[in-house]
Parts: sequence; structure tokens; C-alpha cells
Amino acid sequence: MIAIALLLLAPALAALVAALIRDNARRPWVLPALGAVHLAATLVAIATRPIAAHLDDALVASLWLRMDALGAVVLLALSVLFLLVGCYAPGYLRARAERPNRVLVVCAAVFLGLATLATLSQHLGLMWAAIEGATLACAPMIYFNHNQRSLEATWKYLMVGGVGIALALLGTFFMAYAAIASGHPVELTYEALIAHGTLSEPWVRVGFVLLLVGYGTKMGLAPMHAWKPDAYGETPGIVGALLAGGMTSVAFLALARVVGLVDALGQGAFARQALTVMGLLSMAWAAVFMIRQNDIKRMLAYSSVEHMGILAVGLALGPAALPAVLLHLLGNAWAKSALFLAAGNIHRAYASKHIPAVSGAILRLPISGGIFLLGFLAATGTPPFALFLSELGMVQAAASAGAWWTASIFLTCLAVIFIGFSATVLAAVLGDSDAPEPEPHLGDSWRTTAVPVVGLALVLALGLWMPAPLRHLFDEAVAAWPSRTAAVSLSQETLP
Amino acid sequence: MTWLDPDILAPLVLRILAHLAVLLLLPPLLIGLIAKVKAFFAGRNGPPLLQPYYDIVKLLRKGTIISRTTTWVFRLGPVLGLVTAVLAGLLVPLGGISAPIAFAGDLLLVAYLLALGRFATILSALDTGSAFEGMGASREATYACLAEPALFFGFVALAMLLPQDAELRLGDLLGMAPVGWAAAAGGMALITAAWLVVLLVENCRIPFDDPNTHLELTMIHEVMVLDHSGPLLGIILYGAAVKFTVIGMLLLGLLLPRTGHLALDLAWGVGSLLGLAVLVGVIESSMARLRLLRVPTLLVSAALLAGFGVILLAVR
Amino acid sequence: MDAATCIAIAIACAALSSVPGGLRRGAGAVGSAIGLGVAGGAAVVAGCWGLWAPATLGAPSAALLDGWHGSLAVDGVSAVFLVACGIVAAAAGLFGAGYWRDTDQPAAPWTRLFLGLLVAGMLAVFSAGDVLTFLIAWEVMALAGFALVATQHRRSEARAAAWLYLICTRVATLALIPAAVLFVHLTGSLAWSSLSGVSIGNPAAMAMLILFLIGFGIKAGIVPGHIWLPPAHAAAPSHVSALMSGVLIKTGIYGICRVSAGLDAPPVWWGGTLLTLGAVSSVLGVTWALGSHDLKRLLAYHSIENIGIILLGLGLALVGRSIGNEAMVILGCAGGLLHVLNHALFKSLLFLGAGAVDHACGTRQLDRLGGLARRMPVTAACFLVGAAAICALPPFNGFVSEFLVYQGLFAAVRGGWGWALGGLIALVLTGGLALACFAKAAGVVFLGEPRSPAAAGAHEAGLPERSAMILLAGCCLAIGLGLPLLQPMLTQAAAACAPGAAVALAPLPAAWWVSLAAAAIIAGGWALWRWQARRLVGSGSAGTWDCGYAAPTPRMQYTASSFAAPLTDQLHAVLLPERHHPDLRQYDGNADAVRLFPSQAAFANHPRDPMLERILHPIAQAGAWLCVLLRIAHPGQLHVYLLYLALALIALLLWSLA
Amino acid sequence: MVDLILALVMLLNFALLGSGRIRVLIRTAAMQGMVIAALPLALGHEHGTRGVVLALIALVIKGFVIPAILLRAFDRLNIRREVEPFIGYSASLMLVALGTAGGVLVGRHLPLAPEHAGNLAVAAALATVFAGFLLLITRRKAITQATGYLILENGISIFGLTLVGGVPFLVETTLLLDLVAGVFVMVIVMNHIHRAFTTLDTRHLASLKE
Repeated sequence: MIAIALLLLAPALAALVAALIRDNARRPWVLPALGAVHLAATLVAIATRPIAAHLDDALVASLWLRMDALGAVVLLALSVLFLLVGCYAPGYLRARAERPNRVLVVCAAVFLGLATLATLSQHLGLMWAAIEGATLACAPMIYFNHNQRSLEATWKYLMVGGVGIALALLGTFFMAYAAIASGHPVELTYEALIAHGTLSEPWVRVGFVLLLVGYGTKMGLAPMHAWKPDAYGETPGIVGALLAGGMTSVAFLALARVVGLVDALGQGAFARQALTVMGLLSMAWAAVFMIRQNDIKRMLAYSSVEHMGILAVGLALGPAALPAVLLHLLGNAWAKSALFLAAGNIHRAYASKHIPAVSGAILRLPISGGIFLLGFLAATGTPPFALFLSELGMVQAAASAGAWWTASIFLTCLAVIFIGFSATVLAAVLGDSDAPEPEPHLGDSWRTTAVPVVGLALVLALGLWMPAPLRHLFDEAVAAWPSRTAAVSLSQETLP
Repeated sequence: MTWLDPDILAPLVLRILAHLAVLLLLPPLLIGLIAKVKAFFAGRNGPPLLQPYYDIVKLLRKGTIISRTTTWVFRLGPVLGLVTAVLAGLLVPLGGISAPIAFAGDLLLVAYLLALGRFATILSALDTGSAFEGMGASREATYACLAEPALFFGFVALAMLLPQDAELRLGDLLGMAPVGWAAAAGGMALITAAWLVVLLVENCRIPFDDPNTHLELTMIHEVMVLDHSGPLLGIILYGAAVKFTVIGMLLLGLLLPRTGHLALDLAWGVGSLLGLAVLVGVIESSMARLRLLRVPTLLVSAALLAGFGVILLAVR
Repeated sequence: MDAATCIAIAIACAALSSVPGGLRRGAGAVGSAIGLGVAGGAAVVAGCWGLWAPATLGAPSAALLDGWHGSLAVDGVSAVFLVACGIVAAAAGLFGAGYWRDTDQPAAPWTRLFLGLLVAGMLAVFSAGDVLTFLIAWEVMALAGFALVATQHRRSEARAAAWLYLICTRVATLALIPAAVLFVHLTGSLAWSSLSGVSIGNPAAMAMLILFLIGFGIKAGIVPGHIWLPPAHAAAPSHVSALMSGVLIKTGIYGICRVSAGLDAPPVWWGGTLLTLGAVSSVLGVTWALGSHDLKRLLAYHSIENIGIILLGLGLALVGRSIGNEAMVILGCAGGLLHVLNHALFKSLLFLGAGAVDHACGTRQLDRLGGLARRMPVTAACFLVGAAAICALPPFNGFVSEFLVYQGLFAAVRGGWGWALGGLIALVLTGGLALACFAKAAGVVFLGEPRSPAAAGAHEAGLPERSAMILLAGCCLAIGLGLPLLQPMLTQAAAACAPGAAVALAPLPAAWWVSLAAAAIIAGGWALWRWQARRLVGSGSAGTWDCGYAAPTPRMQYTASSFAAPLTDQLHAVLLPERHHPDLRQYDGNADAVRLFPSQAAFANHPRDPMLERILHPIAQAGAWLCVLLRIAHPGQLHVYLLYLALALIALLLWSLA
Repeated sequence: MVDLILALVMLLNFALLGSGRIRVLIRTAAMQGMVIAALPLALGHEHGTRGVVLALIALVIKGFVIPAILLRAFDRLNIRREVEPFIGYSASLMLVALGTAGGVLVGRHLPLAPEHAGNLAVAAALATVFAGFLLLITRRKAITQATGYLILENGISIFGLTLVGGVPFLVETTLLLDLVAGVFVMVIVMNHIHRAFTTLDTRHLASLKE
């Protein structure tokens, strides 16, 4: 209870403090402090969850807040990611002393608070509001560099994201009306909606479509992903990491809750088909754009699109694949942090993020280059990194569901993506560079490399060893999946 | 210990001695006979029949000059050439006279012993660093590659005739030849023809190579040994003669009757070997050497002929 | 203590060897060599031990994310591979200790670091008790291999090779993942040993076998999955190439063996497919080798050939199991497995030799070498041993295994399975072409006169390198002489690979005779050598006979290209080399164009991998072009992106209401 | 009464797509916002004081605050007054007609609760959302796109206010706050765009592409 309060209050307080601090050099230290407090609160909240169960009902009734297993996993991903990014931020912002960072730091804290709220909320409307707020908080962060390109990226992010999130609101209304149309009182908490059992079929279906498009836009599922390469490409690595690991994870959580709801309301089959199509389309789209992609940050953006597609496909495979999906979410969030931060280091040292200019990073920046290479391997699901286990788990779930076509397209896309991704990464990391040596302060130092190393180590550790509490969370998430129709319709899966 | 029984041992020892005698003593005579036949066709008197023996003995006693470029590989070629030819000969029966050594799969050892000899000779030629010898080595390697399938097609054809439980021994294999002639004479004829081609190409005879010319550009075997002299050349000449005999014995294995009498078998064997030498002499006298570019075509056709032979025997 | 513990120790030693190996000190080289030596020894012991006393360590369980601990298991199937890996790893470690010194090769610690991981990964692959452990070890091995291929990444061809290797190995893994998933789906267990009892008739099982074949085939370098192999082997440091060619590609063979051994009744198409692929790979591999100008690429193509020979044997054994022909099973299995070991020995020997040459001369281009036998006598002798062995010439080990495979093929033909004739002809052709190819390679590199100043200034390899090569050459000869001693091991391993067939009892035919023949060659050769040596004492020396031309130069020697030309001309259709030659029409027809002295002309012949350059590369280019064409989907206009959003919404709405 | 208002909203959609001047466009959007904000009052029942207060707040925000922000930006940035569509006005109008028809059709498929039977709300909401999309997709200037976003939100409000009467107070206020904050951020970005590019034509914002 206290931990949950702290989870929400600490970011608000941190935002306030950051807004008040005048010293541009000292302000960023708010972020690691906030990250540490937040992670501690997260861990305590997760650990005390079973004990505090009786308090939950009160929280749900009054504030629609509760930490369920699904939300806890996403919160964990977010919190660790934020701590990593937070620890990296002071060093980075010191190197970027020419830019005032008040807006960035405040927005990052606000983003964390709203994202946390989204993971805790058990109410469709509250969740929507939190995500909308988080979306808005990200816009100034994307514009951190204050140049034309980042401005363009911000505008696109804002418009596409704004329209998407507006559609999610309409979808939320549709869900609410589905209850009304079936003669129930309006109630937007998941529990209440699920308790209705069956609701008006067309409303649920259309509502799901709107929510899928809405939260899919935030996640970055193709073809609503177009803001992603622009935003990730033009923003600092820390913001890219927060967006790719945090924003998308929270949007995924929203979608997962909606899918669980729709599943419970009897429209699971349609939801899964739609998710499968969107997921595979995302993977294929990402694959196409990763071939001969010579901008390393846009490459990471398309990789993010791919991973969101994987998550969507995994979600479509039902509760059986849920542990794999959650593991993938954790691995993706942390691997992306390492990749974005390493890409940022490379970008700074070379003053470019395009391939002919960037080459031989492993000689120039041995650690950042190595992290970039290893991060690429982690992101492409190489054993023993966690994402291998999760992708394996999804293929296994697909096999046991008899979804052969899904599995085939999934694996084909992974192969093409690997080819495209590897070409760019190897070109950047290997070889010799004729660019001049970076200035000493732009080279590798522990400040710029320790954090991505830790992020990567986490992904590796998760691939080798699954902590028991985490496994319990996964199991609980599966058990709590509000599915009525888990067994139905998977074997009838067809692709249009 | 039944095999110590003199009644069994004596004929065995006699057969082995006869085989060894043919293998080790006869070869230079065959070479001499070929030369004599060619001289006859050319209307010359020609060298004496025993000339190759004289040559070899003379060479073995002479001194030698060795190229400064070379290493031990240069001298290993002749040595292995002779050793492998003799060892291969020990595995090949001469018609009814069974080989001293026979075991399952010995035919493979024969093929690979000859290959070892060839490998050593080629390396020995390359060791001199001369363009001419390299040229000969290259051709030798090429033609051997193309000749090998024909030989193995023959083996396969005969192997298909063997009873299921019999071991794959060369003696038993060639012993199936009469069965083969009875079953599908056409197929056997094709294989015999192919093996004759193998004999000619493996021993570098016309129409594949002309052992008499001294135009280096047209030669194969002779040009490979340009730099060998004295005892080394003697070993080479003797080894080449043994190799000719061994492959001849293989070829004749397809044709010779098995009488069961040692003397009769020996007479048949030696007689037909001499006949083979005459045949080679006739071929060399009546044909011109092929253009080098045409040789592979002929070799491939020989292999295809043997392949057809296999098919004919398979569908008999 | 049992075989599985022993192999665990070996894996640990190999992995730990990369710790000192990664150091930039003299101790790094020694530590790495000792670690690999111990690991190799332990692996050999574990392999032999596991042959008679199969052992497992750890407990595999069914659910993927639930309670998987990893497991190791050593049995007859892994034995041969472990022995091969152990010997080659020890030799490569020894060679590596002297080959690249930290002073002249800044990448030496990098190489040692990943060499240890590579060996550990390979040992773990050979001894993984369950599918998941296998996959993880597989990828660790593959990535260590990638790091090693990329060692000299400043060179663009090394980068290209590393990339090709990486994508090929990933495609293989992406085939193995669904295969493993199907495996679990079919057997309900992760353990390799659980495959027996699964019926093979259904489509899922067929798909599993095909996916396994694709994954393992790419790794093993079976045509057409071989494309990564020549560039990667050429780019890696030579002792790494030795390990890759000797052992790494065998992991694919091991996988095929492992899966096949689990099948109760392998279908005929499975063995038949393997046999066909083996025949195709062996002939094409050796043909492409013949066209190669680069010593290490040539050796790499020969690896494809030898993988083909191994597959001939294994395919034969599987067909034998399917049609119930015991002779095929024992001969094919024993021959194939022995060839695994033999190829590991002689191919790594040859790669080490090539490495010594590369190090001494700074080039691997055949036509720039020559005359090295005088300058590097030990290397030359060892290379010649390897060359004779790979050409299957007695008295070396290559002959022994091919002898068995040949007999198996004969047994198949006699047993009425006529398809074996194709395999037999392939093997015959391969034998002849390999002999030509190695006569070319050994002759051009080591014999004659040096063709470049670099070759003229070559020096003999150091003591560690020479000892590594002598060790491997000794092994080649020992197996050539000692088939009867190996026989119990071989039959035991064959029995493990072909469960159900009574092969363990049947002796290999003529094992003693083969050894006797090998001994006879050596004895006869030695006697005659002594005789001629005595006869030739005091012989004179002169220059090579130059047919009257007064000023021959080393450049006039027959080159590798010209040596192979008669054959490559015949095989033009398979080689498809890229040729640049002058337009000869200028010399005929137009009288004005004919000059007294023809102008200077140049001819260049570039062997290309036809599968890669003529087939896959254009396809990949077209695919990439298509992808670039699709870039118009991101024009940068916000309107378009919003239109996508609207269209997605409308499409989904219509679907939801349909 | 409600249907009349909704019909008016749909008519305003046509006016929005047909208007060629930005000022007119913003004014029309403001009018539509006010009409929609008034909907709860027209519905009349079961709202109480809280509902009335909320409706009034919404009316002020949509009718005055947001248009004022936009118009201020428009005046300050001194941009050309024309809307500059990608497709012609008549084509736009035809598309709106199509969208309205589509909205009606989709509405037919969605069974309404008895108390809403025959209500135009679904059709009006979808048609307005579609009109918002049209403005977003077919108009060049950033400010017209922001207006399009506003219209989109209007469409959503129609649905929320008409049909989901019982949306909790907290959520409704959050919606309004979000809308204001969203438009506010957009206007800030627009200011920056104008400063950086000296135009609001979004065709110039196309340097980030593949």
C-alpha cells in the first residue's frame, strides 16, 4: 500500500524537485535517485503483493488501482529500465551541457509516474488517461535536440500518437456501451466488465478494433508505426530507450488487458486473428525496412516494430504463450536500453548515425561497439539471451496450437530481419574507419558504458536463470488471465 | 593345420611362384614385344625383344644427375611407383592363377595403390619446377580421373553377378566373368572395351600418349620423367612395365578361361599377356595419337560404355 | 566420476582456457594451449569412456520455461565426435600458441578468447543431453565461430565472410528452432533419447526431419548450404579454420546422426536423401576446389567434398536400416563415422599447414607460392601426408574409411538397391578429382621453384606449430595402420548410431589386411628408398632440364590454374568461372588490325562459387531491390501515415463487422 | 431534439471540409465543439448539477479556449489564410458524404440499447471522426491538422456524451484536460515549427523518410 503510494508520489515529487532545481548540471541526478526509489518501491510492492491482498479491494473500489501479475511484470520492466536510463542520464546530459535539461528531466519523471499509473490501473478509462498523459509527456523529450529534424519527429509523433490514442478513447467508450447495450450499468473496471460474461457482440468487436488501432499506434504496430523511426531516430538515446522499452511496454500492457477482456467477453477468436495479422504485418514491414537500412537508430526503431509484432503474435497465441510474451517484454525493454544507449555513444563519437560514416566502432569504441553487437544478438533472439527462450516459447505455443502458418511466417520474418539487421550492425561495428579519432570526452568511459553493460547482463541473466519470484509472477499472470475461451479457436486459426 | 598339408600347400606355393614369376619377370618382355610389333609394322627390324631388360639393368648401374631444384619428393616418385605396382600385382589374379593375396575389398586397394603410385609420380614431376613436366603431370592427373569410372563400372557389373553371401574379392569377381558372358555378352563386351581403354590410358599408350616421341608438348608419361636418370629412370621403366602387366592381367581376367590346371592356366595367362602386347602394338601401329582435346571425350565415352554394360548386365 | 563428468570437466577447461587466453601476455598463449590440451585430452577420454559406459549429467524436463536445468550425456553417437574434437582442439591450441604472437598480431588475445569458447561450445553440442542445451551450445559455438571469422575484420573480405557466416548460421538456427519445437511436440520431452517410439509417418515428423536436415545441412556445408564455408574458412586464422573445418562443420553431421539414431525405423527417403546430398556435395565440392586459386578456399571446398563422403556412408547405413541390409549398415556407419574422425585429422593438418605457409609467405594464392619444401621441410612433409590422406591413398587414414564406404556401396548395389550406383560413381569421381586437386595444391605450393619473392624468403614454422602438425600426421598414419585396433570402438559407435541392427557383433571385413597392406607399402617403399639412396650416393646435380631454353624463370613453371585447366575446362558448366580475356578477333580478319607484334594481353580467371554468385546472390539482390523499392511506403509525409492509420482502422472495422 | 443537434453536427462536418479559410475553419470547429458540449444539457435528465457544470466547462473550453489558442497562434504566426487542401473541396465534400453514409451503415450494425433506439449518435460520431481524419489527411498546414484532431475528438465526445452518459466525473474532466494539454502542446510545437521552417506547411516536414 505504502509502496504503491510511493510508486505514484515519488515521480510527482521528483518532477517538482527537478523543476525547482536551477543548476543544469545537478538537476539530472534527480533521475537516478528517482529510479532507485521507484525500483525499490516496485520490488517491495511486488514482494508484498500477496500479503497486501486484502487492501487491494479498497484500492480498486476507490482508485481503480491494483498491482496484478501482468501489471507487475510491466512495471518491473519499466522500473529497471528507468533506473538504467536514469543512471546514464547525468553523464549524458553533462556531455550535452549546451542544452537546458529541465524540460527533459521533468517530463521523464512525469512519464514514469503516468506509466506507473497505467500499469496499476484496473480501469479502462484511467488507463487511457494515463497513457495519453504519458504520450504528451514524451513529446518534449523527443524535441530535446531542438533542431528541425527533431521538431519534425515530434510533430509526427504527436499527431499520429494523438490520433491513435483518441481512437483508443472511442474504443473505450464502445466497450462501455457494449455493457449498456446489454442492459448493464456503465462500469469500466475490468473486473466489472468481465463479470458481465457476455456483452453485445458487435460493440465488443468494434470496440476492440478501435482499441487495437489506438494502443497499437502507441506500441508501434504496422501500419500505425510510422512515428517510430522518426522519433527514435532524432531523439537522444535515453529518450529512445524510454520510448522503446517503456512506452511500448505500457501500451502493450493496455492491449493485453483489452485482449484478456475481449477473450472473457467471448470474442477472443476474432481478437486473436486480428492480433496475429497485425503482428505478422509488423514483423514483415519491419523486415522490409531493415534491409539496407543504414541509419543505426532507425534500424533500432524498426527492430522495435518487429518486437512489438512478436509480442502481438505471442499475445494472439493465448495464455499458453503468456510467460514467453512477458519474458520477451522484459528482455526487449532491457536489451533496447543497451542498444539505444550504445547507439547514442556511437552517434556522438562519430557525429553521425549513418553507415558509411560509422564503421569500425569496435576499434574506436571497443565497449560501446561490443555492446551494440551483443545487443543486436540479444535483440535477434540469440541464445543464451532471454529473447531466445521467449521466441522459442512462442514457436512452441504456436506448434501446440497447430498454428503452423503463423509459426512459418514468424520464423521467415525473423530470418529476413536478422539478415538486414546484421548487415547494418556489422558494417557499423566491424571494419576500419577513416573518420578522425573522437575527442577524448566522446570516447568510451565507464559513465557511458556501465549502464548498457548492465542492461545487457540482465537480458543474459534472464536467459540463463529465471528467478523463482518472476516465475511465480508469470504463472500468476497465466492463472489470472480472464480467458473463458482459452482452449477455443486456437486450432481453428486461419489467416485471411 | 590343414594348410600345412603338402598336398594342399604344394600347388598353392607353385601357383604363387608362378604368379610372382609372371608379375616380376615378364613385364619388360611385354614392352619389348610391343616395340617389336611396332617395328614390324613400320617395316623395321626393331630392337631385340629383350632390349627393355638390358635397358633397365644398364640404367640401374649408371650414375645419375639430380636437379638442384628438387627435394626428396623427386626420388620418392619412382620408388612408390614401383612398390605400388608390385603390391597391386600381388592382388590381381592372372586368369586361373589366383592372386597370392585376396581379401574382401582388395579391388579397392588395387585401385588406390595405383592412385598412390600416380600421385607420387605427379609430385615427383612437379618437383623439378619445369613447365614441361608440370604439363605432363597435369595431363596424367586429368586422364586418370576420367579413366577411373570405367574401371569401377566394370567392378560393379561383376559384383552384381556375385552371390549375395560371397565376399567382394577380386579373384571371385573376375571369376564371375564367364557367368557374365553367358548372361549378357554384349554388356561384357562393352566393359572389356572400356577396360582396354583404361589399359591404354593408364599406361600412356597411343592413342592417348606416344611413348616414342620426344616432342615434349605432346607427351604425358615420358615428359613427366624427363629429369629422372640412372637408377631412378630404371626403376620407373620397370615400374611402368609392371603396371602395364597388372592392368593387363585385370583386363584378361574378363576373358581368360579357368582350366584348373596350373600349367594350362599359366600357358593361357602368359600367352594372352603376350597377345595383349601384340594387340597394343597393332593399335599403336595403326592409329595416330589423338589430339589432346579429344582425349577426354574418348575417356568419357569409355566410361559411358562401361555404364551401359552395367545396365545390360543388371537387366539381364 | 563417469564419462559425463569427464566431458563437463573438458568443457569447463576449454571455456576457462579463454580466461588466460584473453590476456595480452606471454602467459596467455601458454595458458590457452594448456587449457585446450587438457580439454582435448579429457574429451578423448570421455568419448572412449562413453562408448562403453554411456552416462548423463543433469535432468532434462519437459516444459520449456519450467525447471530446465540443462543436461549432458555421452554415448556411442557422441564418442567419435568427442574424440575428433579433442584431438583437433589440442592440436589447434598448440599451433595457436606459436602461430600468432601478441607482438605481431594484436588480435591474438581475441582469437584465444573465442577459441576456448568455440571448443567449449562444440564439446557441449556433442554432449548435450537435451534439445535446449543443444540449441544453446550450438549458438554459443556458432557465435564464437563468428567472432573468430571476424578476427581480421579490417579486411573487407573477412567482414563479408563473417556476415555470410552469421546469416547462414542464423538461418540454420531458425530451422532448428521449429525442428526442436516439433521434437518436443512429438516426443513430449526435451531429451534426445526420447525420440524412439515416435512414429515417423505423419507430416509433423516429416517436417521435423526436413527442418533438422536444413539446419544441420547448412552447418555441415552440404550443397547448397555450403555457401558460407569457403569464405569463412579462408578468413579465419588458420588454426581456427582447422577447428572449424575439422570439427565445427561436423556438428551438423552429429545432429543428423543424433536424430537418425533416435528413429526406430528410418524411412527410406531419409537415408536416400542424405545419400543423394552426399553424392552431390562430394562431386561439386571437389570440382569447386579444383577451380580455386586460394589455398584455404581450396581446402574449404574439400571439406564440402568430405562431408559428402561422410553423408554417403551415413545415408547408406540409414537405407540399410530401412531395407534391412546389415552389411550396408555396418559398413556405411563405420565408414562414415571413421571418416568423421579421419577428416577431422587430415583436414585440420592441412589447414595448419596452410596456416604455416600463409604465415611464412603472407599469401595464400597458389600461383604466388612454390618451392617451400626446401624452406619448410617439416611443414611440407606433414602437408603431403595430409594430402595423401585426404586423397584416400594408403597407407593413411583416409583410405581406411573410404574403403569401408566403398564396400558399403558395393554391398548396396549387390543387395539390389540400385541408387547406390550413383553414390559409387560419385565417390569414384571424387577420388580422382581429389587426387588431381591435391597434386595441384601440394605440388604448386611446396615443389618446384618459388614463384614470388615472398615464397623465396619463407621460413619454417616454429616448434609448437611443427609439433601440432606432427601430432596430427602421426594420427593419420596410426589410423591407416591400426584399423584392427579401432575396430571395437567403431563397431560400438556404429551400434549406437544404428540401434536395432546387430552391427556390434560383426567384424569389419579385412581390417587386418588393410593394415598389412599399409605396412607393406611402408616397408617396401622404405627398402627401395634405402636401395636407391645407397645407389645415388655421390650423384651429381644440375639445373632442371630446360629443353634448350637458356633462361627459364620460376614464372614459367606450370601454375595451379594451368595444372587444373584440362579438368576445369571439362567442368566449365559446374564451375562457371568469371573470365577476362583479350578480344582475340583483333588478330584475324582485318588485315589492318594485325600488327607485327601483338599488343600486350592479359587473361584473368576468377573462380566464383556458382551457387552463391550465380544463384543466391542475384536472388538476394532482387529481394533487396524490392525492399528498397518499397521504401516509398515511408515518404516522410505525415498525411500518408495518418492515411495508413485510417485505412487500417477501416479495414479492421469492416472485418469486425463482416 | 438530440437528433436535431446531431444532424447539425453532421452538417457542420460538411461546412468544415468545405471552408477555404483557416479562420472560418477554426470558428466552425468551435461552433461544432459548443454544440456538442451542449448535448448533455439537451439530453437533460440524470445529470444533476455536476453534469451541468461539466457541460458548461466543456462548452467554454471547446467553444472559446481552444479556438482562442488556435486563432492566436494563427494570428501570431502570420500565415496564409487559405486552407490549401491536397484534394479539392468538392471531392472533400463527397468524401464526407461517403463517410457519413458509412457511419450510418456501421451504426445500423450496432444494436443500441432500448433507451437510445433510433438515435443518430453512432452515425454522427463516426462521421465526425471520419471528417476529422479527412482534415488530418488532406490538409497541408499544421494548424489545419490540429483542427482535424479537434474534430476527431469532437466525434468521440459525441459518442461519449450521448450514449455513455455515466462516464465518471473524473474521467470526463481528464478527457477535457487532455484535450487542452494536447492542443496546447501542438500549438507550442507549431510555434517551433514556424520558427524553424518559417512555414506551417507540413510538406516541408518530410526530411525524415526512407
